[in-house]
Amino acid sequence: MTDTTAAFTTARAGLRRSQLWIFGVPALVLAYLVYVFFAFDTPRVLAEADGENGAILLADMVSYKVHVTRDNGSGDVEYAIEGERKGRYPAGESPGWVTPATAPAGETLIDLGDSHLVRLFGEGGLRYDVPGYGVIEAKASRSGGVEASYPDGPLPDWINASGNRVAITTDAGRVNITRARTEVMRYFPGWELFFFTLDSPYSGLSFGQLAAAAFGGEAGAIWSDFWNNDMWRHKEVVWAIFETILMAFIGTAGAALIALPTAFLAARNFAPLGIFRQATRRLYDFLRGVDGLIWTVILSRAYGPGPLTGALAIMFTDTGTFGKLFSEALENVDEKQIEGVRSTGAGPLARARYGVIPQIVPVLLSQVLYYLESNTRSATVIGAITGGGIGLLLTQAIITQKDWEEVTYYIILIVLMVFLMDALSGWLRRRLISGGGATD
Amino acid sequence: MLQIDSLTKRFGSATAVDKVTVKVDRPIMIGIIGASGAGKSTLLRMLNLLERPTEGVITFEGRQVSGLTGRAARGWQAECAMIFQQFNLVPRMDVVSNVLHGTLYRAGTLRALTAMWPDADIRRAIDILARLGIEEQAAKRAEALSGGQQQRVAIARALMQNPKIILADEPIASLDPMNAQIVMQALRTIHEEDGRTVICNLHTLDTARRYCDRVIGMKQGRVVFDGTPEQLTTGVARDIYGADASFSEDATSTEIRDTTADAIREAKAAV
Amino acid sequence: MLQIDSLTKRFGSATAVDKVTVKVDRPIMIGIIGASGAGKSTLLRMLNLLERPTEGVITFEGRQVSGLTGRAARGWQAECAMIFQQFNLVPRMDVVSNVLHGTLYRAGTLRALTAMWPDADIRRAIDILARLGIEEQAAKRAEALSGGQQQRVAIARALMQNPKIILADEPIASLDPMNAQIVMQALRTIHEEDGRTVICNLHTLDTARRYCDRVIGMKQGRVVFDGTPEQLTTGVARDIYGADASFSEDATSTEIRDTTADAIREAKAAV
Amino acid sequence: QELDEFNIGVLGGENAQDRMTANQCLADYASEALGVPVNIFTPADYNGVIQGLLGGTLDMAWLGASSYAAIYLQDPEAVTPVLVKTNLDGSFSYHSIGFARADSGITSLEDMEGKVFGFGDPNSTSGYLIPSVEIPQSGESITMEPGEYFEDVVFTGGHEQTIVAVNNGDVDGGVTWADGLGNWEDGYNSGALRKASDAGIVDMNDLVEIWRSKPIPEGPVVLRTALPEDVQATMVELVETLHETDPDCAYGVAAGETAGFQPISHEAYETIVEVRQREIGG
Amino acid sequence: MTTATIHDSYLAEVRTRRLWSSVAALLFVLLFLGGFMIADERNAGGFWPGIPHILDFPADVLAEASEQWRSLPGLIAEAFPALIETVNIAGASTLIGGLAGAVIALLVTRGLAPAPWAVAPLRRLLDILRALPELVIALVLIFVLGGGPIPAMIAIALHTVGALGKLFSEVAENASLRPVEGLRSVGATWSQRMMLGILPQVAPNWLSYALLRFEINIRASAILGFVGAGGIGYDLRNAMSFGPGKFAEAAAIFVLLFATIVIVDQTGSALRNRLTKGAAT
Ligand SMILES: Nc1ncnc2c1ncn2[C@@H]1O[C@H](COP(=O)(O)OP(=O)(O)OP(=O)(O)O)[C@@H](O)[C@H]1O
Ligand SMILES: Nc1ncnc2c1ncn2[C@@H]1O[C@H](COP(=O)(O)OP(=O)(O)OP(=O)(O)O)[C@@H](O)[C@H]1O
Ligand SMILES: [Mg+2]
Ligand SMILES: [Mg+2]
Repeated sequence: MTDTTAAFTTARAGLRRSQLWIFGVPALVLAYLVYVFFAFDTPRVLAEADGENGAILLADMVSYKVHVTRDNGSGDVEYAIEGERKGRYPAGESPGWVTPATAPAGETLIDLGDSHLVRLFGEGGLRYDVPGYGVIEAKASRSGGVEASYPDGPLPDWINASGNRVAITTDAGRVNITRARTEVMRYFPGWELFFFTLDSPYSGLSFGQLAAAAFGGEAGAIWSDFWNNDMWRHKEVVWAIFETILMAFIGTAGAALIALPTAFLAARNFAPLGIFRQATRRLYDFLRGVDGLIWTVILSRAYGPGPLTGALAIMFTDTGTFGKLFSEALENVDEKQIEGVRSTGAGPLARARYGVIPQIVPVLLSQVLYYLESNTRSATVIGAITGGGIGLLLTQAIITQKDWEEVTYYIILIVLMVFLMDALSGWLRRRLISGGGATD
Repeated sequence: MLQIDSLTKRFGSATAVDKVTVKVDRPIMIGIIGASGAGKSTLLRMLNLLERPTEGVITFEGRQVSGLTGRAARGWQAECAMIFQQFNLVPRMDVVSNVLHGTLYRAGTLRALTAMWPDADIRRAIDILARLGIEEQAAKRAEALSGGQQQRVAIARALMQNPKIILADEPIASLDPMNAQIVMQALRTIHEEDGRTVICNLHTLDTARRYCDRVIGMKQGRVVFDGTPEQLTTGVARDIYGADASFSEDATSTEIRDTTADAIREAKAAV
Repeated sequence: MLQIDSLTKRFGSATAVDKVTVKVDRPIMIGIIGASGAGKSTLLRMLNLLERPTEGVITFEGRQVSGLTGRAARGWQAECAMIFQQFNLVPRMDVVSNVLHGTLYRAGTLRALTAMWPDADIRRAIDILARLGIEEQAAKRAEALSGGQQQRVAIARALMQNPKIILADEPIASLDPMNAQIVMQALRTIHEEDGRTVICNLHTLDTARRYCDRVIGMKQGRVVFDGTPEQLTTGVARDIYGADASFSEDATSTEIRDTTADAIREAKAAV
Repeated sequence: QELDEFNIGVLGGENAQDRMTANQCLADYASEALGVPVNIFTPADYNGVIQGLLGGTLDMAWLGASSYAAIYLQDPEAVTPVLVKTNLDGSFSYHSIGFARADSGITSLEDMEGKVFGFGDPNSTSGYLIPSVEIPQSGESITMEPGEYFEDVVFTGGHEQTIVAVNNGDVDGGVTWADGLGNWEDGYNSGALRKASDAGIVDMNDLVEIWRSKPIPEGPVVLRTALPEDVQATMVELVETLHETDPDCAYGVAAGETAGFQPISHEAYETIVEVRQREIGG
Repeated sequence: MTTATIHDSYLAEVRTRRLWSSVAALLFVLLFLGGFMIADERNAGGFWPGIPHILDFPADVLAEASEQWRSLPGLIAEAFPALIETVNIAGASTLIGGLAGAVIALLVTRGLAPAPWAVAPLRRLLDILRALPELVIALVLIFVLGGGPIPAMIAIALHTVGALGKLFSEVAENASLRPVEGLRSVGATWSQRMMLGILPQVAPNWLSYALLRFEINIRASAILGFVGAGGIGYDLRNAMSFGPGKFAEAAAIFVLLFATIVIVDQTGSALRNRLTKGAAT
């Protein structure tokens, strides 16, 4: 049994060695993450993370608000969806939950729902009945600022008051009073005016009514009202999506068309001259190393804004990528086939066409199609800087922080667009590569 | 002890195992024979709970095991070790680790994942490997071993479980005749010395005859023979394999006669 | 007709072909034999201008071909078709397209690049395939064919070139005996019926004896035998292969006797 | 040379779509007047418009003073300032406003010592150039070098981002633009604060003004110098009279109520150009 | 079949094939040229007029950088901390995304998934994570969390989960199930089976994919800096925006970023080659 002691010792030593990895790797990973945690100042960011912003964002993604705005100077009251000019109710019309004043300087009654009632009086007056809290009264004037009275007790944190401004935020809605204006906002779920703006005769009709109208010969008008919707601008958005796909397509296809012939210069077996090969390869490395977005910035002097600039930027980077991939594929080709073609007396072009291309076509197509999909995403990002397209719409909508429902709309469209391109490239890949023959 | 009651397994419309009833009342070595597709593997896999029976009950020492789930099921798996035709080791890990996997049910997850095996377990693993004559390979990667050695590692892993029952699904089908002998002899020795029940799927009649105390013949999912090796005549075998008159036992034989006799003797001595 | 004058090929310091001089004055079928590395392939590749000779001259019908370059060289390649051991087809393209590659020298660049083959050429390609008994495979991809069929496609491509000379570099080395017979018989038939010169590297004596009118033996790059099959005695063969006393012809034989006789007869009929 | 299209660049500050829509009427008028297609481009940042004008791919834009200076410094021949927006009170200037969160206790630049200060876009006049010059002048020890007076000085990317960053506490104070007329609690009459307040992104009660620049001249409407004379003349007249011909359109183009556009020339911006050259170089 | 019918059927096949090939080729040419013309039309500058000016901008930058070449080393050193931040964003997001991707990959791999009902929804989740550009997630997160590296890190990590989850699961699908079954027969739990049975098999390929992702993520994190998250992209964008006067700085940052990308690319592909080759033997 002395044997087994030796075996035991070596076996245990082996296990200990493997533990070096088992503990070492996670420990290193953990140590790195801890380092990054503090390098990124995570505790502070987490502490300051604004949950409220997140809540606003989520709420705004799926809801809209209707503004009732009174100019405290003139006393005029306006109703507008999202407070936008384009969402304004035509003169004389008002939402059903508002009882407009019958006489100038009379009382406007706003029902925010859940028994939240707001009354607007003449001369900048306002009275808000908050159930479970009490009555808030306020008066705005040029001279005195905003004077408000609240129920007894400390001011709750949903009221933000100063001498010139009072902001009240409840579950039912928001009220802002300043010297110049008084604004009451009520929230509703959904994407209002997604199909038609208020000035369209089709606004507010049910699906059945619309269908009936469409069959009644108004299909064109209905489409036009939807397509030219001023709030959501479906036409421009679709153009933007198209531009994005266009950038990806032209960039990818153009890069492939340039890389295919030049890759021969970078392949050891086709370019015996070392200098050329090295030069081509370094050029590829350079094109690839400079990201598409930086190419966009560089190209913006010569080409200015627009989709062509984005397409060219994608073309520049991907020529580098494809050149590298293709030349690697070329270096792996089977010489026998080429020799077979060569032995018949075929010229260099024919040798490339029949001896080489059929071999690299599968690699080539699958790479190009894969990049087509991934470039759709790149084009979105590039568009955000210069090109245009859906990326620009999206970043601008996010940066100017106006309507998160528009952001949501764009994001959904982007996801759908990428899915579509993914499916398309997958379909083409299957057809062209397994179905083969046709293109050979 | 072990009782299998009209155990049935259907895959879709196909019935792989059909109302199999078997009673084992003392630790013996059982061979299960049958043509390809007869349901041998499926039966064994149900015993180890790798497959859920469609109908029927498995009882072990009065306890019903066929319905167990979760930790209880794993407990039963720990009690009835399984040996596979393709060894089913972790090829990139060393031999001792593979053997120590036999303790996984008892070991905590953390201990298993961090390879913090107790020294006592490591010692036992080495002893078992020594018993099977491959302790020298303990620190090697499993994939570096020959087929016969790998199967012995699998047996060692089974022994590490300290099981009441050892199930072996064609343990020698992918081995050359010499290694086949060594492995079968090892199983036999384990049965004899440790008193464990061994149930072994075999695809050759002579192996079943030579090593088993009892032979069960299966055909199209059903048990068509259950008796001693002596009762297993060529006629019966023909029934089991559904073979026509040209059936010849030799065609399936793995018996080695002259050349490897020495090797076998050595191997027996080692076990 | 074809004259090879002290043709030499050196790779670095190694001499693959050493002052080979061969004269062929009428279309015959020549077999070249020799041990591996004797320089057979290199010789054939020089004839097809796939390799440039270091020294020496190749003349065909009074015209010196060994110095040709560019289009003239390709013209000569079109005249002397080459068949390879590994077929060297384009596996992803269909059989007819592969055969049509035989017209690449004649086809204009545009036609060649767009694969707009004339109907007449397509018809001729299929006729050639029919002659070789594989017209049924016309539309399949080359890679879907068996080795023997692929080699016949390669022969068809050669025939499509309508060459004066066919060079074949161990055309049957990667084929099973039956397919080897079919392919060699096809080459023989082409020689006999079309009156083309066939020069064929072979690695088996009996094949050379059976199909060739003249046999050339090479050893270390030099021609050590040049005569009729009858003159090729076992003693001579021993010299060529540098084999010791244990040399036995059978070891290299691909002759098939009983079982495949029918198949061969069929194949002959087809060709 | 022959003009075959006319490209207008529009600076950021609004949703790309809104910018397009606001300027579409101008494009329509221009197209009618010039007889060529007119396109509107809305690059994401100031640099996009600057590069477009420098490269000659954009023909017209309404720039900030600093952006104009940036172009002038790179190529004095590239563009010519022609018009400037006039405010309702007849002035054509606005202010850079420094602000902070009210609950941070910061009420002046002195309180900003050791805090993080946020600029907008590097090419913005009110969001960078002017404050980077005037703020250090307002105190002995104040410099704009990160880590000296301020703990850090960062670019948020634009006026909107600055407002959000201050409101969120990512930076302690920042600068943006406003006309300085009207009331603080409304975000003044016009400017980035007004827009953010109207949009409900910030509650002006939560912010305080901590600094205000001297009046900054409005940026010019510029035309590419190489454009044919008649094209330049047509466009100048079109924009100059837009206020009378189509007040709604003028509102959109000028981003609010204005008194229209007045002619201006390079001389008005010489100071800014000098300042920019001193501050940034070129 | 007679030779004549073969002639006819093959010729017919050739004709349809040619028809389809020409239709496909024509379609491609039309799409490409048409698309190109539309893009050209909708762009501010035209393709041909722009060509002579492609180098104008780089020339300006180079001119200033070469004038001030003495200050370049200093500028490079100054940009170094930002580069570290960019690399850290990529590193942390690759690690976190890779770990999460690994777990999800095992949950959605046929034959390994412990809860088959969760496979389809999890796969859709991976698809969506993959489809969303990092930029989109980052911009939304900047709104919630404020600027800095963390939103970028989370955004890239989420995208990485989607990308690696899919690749990892493809690798795991090809892993041998035998060790898993062997472990199952001894009563091992799911996590034990995965860690001991699958992980050793897939580790080299997973690592190789993760390395590739790291390379991609370095670019991504530099890019996100461009649109507002921190790191070297932020500095580069500002320097480029400033224009003359800061071009030397832009050049310095560019050189640093480019060198990093090339170095990571080269070492990464060398490492990956070794990993996958090592796995094969
Ligand atoms: N997972 C499964 N799904 C569907 N059918 C199965 C499955 N496993 C086994 N079967 C079928 O059940 C029947 C019995 O198979 P089993 O593997 O148990 O036979 P066997 O006797 O072990 O045969 P062999 O000697 O080939 O291993 C066969 O028809 C097989 O095709
Ligand atoms: N391209 C080459 N570079 C260097 N040496 C070569 C090359 N081609 C052939 N040789 C050498 O030339 C010699 C003759 O080779 P060749 O292939 O002609 O022989 P062979 O008679 O055809 O042999 P085999 O029966 O193996 O095909 C060999 O020593 C070989 O190694
Ligand atoms: Mg089985
Ligand atoms: Mg040879």
